Amino acid sequence: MDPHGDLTVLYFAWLRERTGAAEETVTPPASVVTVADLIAWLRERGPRHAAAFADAKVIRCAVNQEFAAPETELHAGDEVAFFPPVTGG
Amino acid sequence: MDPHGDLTVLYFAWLRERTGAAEETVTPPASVVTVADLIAWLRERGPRHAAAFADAKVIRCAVNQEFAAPETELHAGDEVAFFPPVTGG
Amino acid sequence: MATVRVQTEDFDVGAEFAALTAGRHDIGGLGCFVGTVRDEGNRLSALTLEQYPGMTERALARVAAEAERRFSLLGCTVIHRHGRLEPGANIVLVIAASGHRQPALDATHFLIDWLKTSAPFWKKEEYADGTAAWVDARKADDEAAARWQRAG
Amino acid sequence: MATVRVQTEDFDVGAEFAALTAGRHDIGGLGCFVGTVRDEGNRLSALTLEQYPGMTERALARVAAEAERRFSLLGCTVIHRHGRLEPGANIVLVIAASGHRQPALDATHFLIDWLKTSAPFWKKEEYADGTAAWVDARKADDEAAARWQRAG
Repeated sequence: MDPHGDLTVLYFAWLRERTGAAEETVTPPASVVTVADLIAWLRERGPRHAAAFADAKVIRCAVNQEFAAPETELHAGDEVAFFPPVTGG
Repeated sequence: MDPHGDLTVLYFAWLRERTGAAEETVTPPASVVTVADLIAWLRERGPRHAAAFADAKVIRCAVNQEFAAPETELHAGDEVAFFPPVTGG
Repeated sequence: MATVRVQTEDFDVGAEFAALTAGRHDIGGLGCFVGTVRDEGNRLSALTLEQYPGMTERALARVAAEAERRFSLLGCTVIHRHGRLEPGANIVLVIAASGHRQPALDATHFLIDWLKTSAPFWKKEEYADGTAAWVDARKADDEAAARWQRAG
Repeated sequence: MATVRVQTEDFDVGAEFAALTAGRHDIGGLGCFVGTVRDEGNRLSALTLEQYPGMTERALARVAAEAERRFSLLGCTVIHRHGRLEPGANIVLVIAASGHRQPALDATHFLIDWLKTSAPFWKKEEYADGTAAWVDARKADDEAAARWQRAG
């Protein structure tokens, strides 16, 4: 990713409660290319983020409001959202 | 059937239109035992009844407001209804 | 205990939902079907539904009770109009209430299939050209209802 | 063109039926589902639904359009509430209008299965004893939605 690019990261449900943030703007290093890379990097931000992302299997992601996979590539300016499996209806 | 027993006969939809009657009270002979017997006897009442019962396959029957079969036995005082296949909903 | 009515007057879908759910906290899902008088290309001027007074309401009450038992419903409403109805008018309303969505949807399907094939009503169509004809029972409706007999 | 809304306010089932059918004579059947907050044995004090502003409404609009296309609907309404809801409150409304009953019922089933499994909402339950917990996604719901992918 562009080493000077910002990402807007959103958290919903218990990910919001565990990280303590509904939204944050982050500037990851160029080595962060995919959603999986971003998760690995966010885990290092502190114990709350580490706890929030402890079980990656139960975390879903959307990039620019579309459901995304761990392999989805990120670009500067993207809105990246993390949340548990949905429970609507 | 009791040779002095009356039956109330009801007609619905095009059976009502063809017979020209919504309801009639009839006193069939003792030889009329079942619904099928009654249909055969009613056919002889005149050309309108003959026309109404011309195609017995498309005629349904209820006895005392329960769906009935050609073999269903009749008793004095029964309410016997004839109608085409239903089209509700 | 199901609510069943055969009437000439229109029904109010919102009021029937409200009546079925009032004060209840055990319902999780309500399935519903509303049948209306459909006109294709201004062909139809009206539909007249004839009922069998007495038998029709009894038959509806019996199948509503069967649906409540079979799908463990928490409540059920079946209202069927008769008389002369113009295009766009409501004909029939089914609501089935359950703790979860699947029984509510299944019961709704079961009830409307039954109404189409077994409820004592007869439909006569009046056309824009002044003619009229009784509607034939549809084989497809019989087959849809037969599915429930096999499944039962 | 489907009507889709994500809102905190309650919805009026009767008004939504009226809006969908107003002036139309081509509709023969309307399928409907209403989901409500269910409480078993006074255990629950409230349910809070969190949405993803923007994404949620877009996702709902997309699936409503897909249902309209897939089932050749004549119209479709999807309303989903968010925020804090007490037992008995309405959560979600689906209405699907068609010329005939089968597509209307199928589309209703399709839409509520999708909403249960794929709509960006998260439910938190508050209990009478003062505790609270996020609701886990249910495997049964995923399987119900998967049926539509196989059928597609």
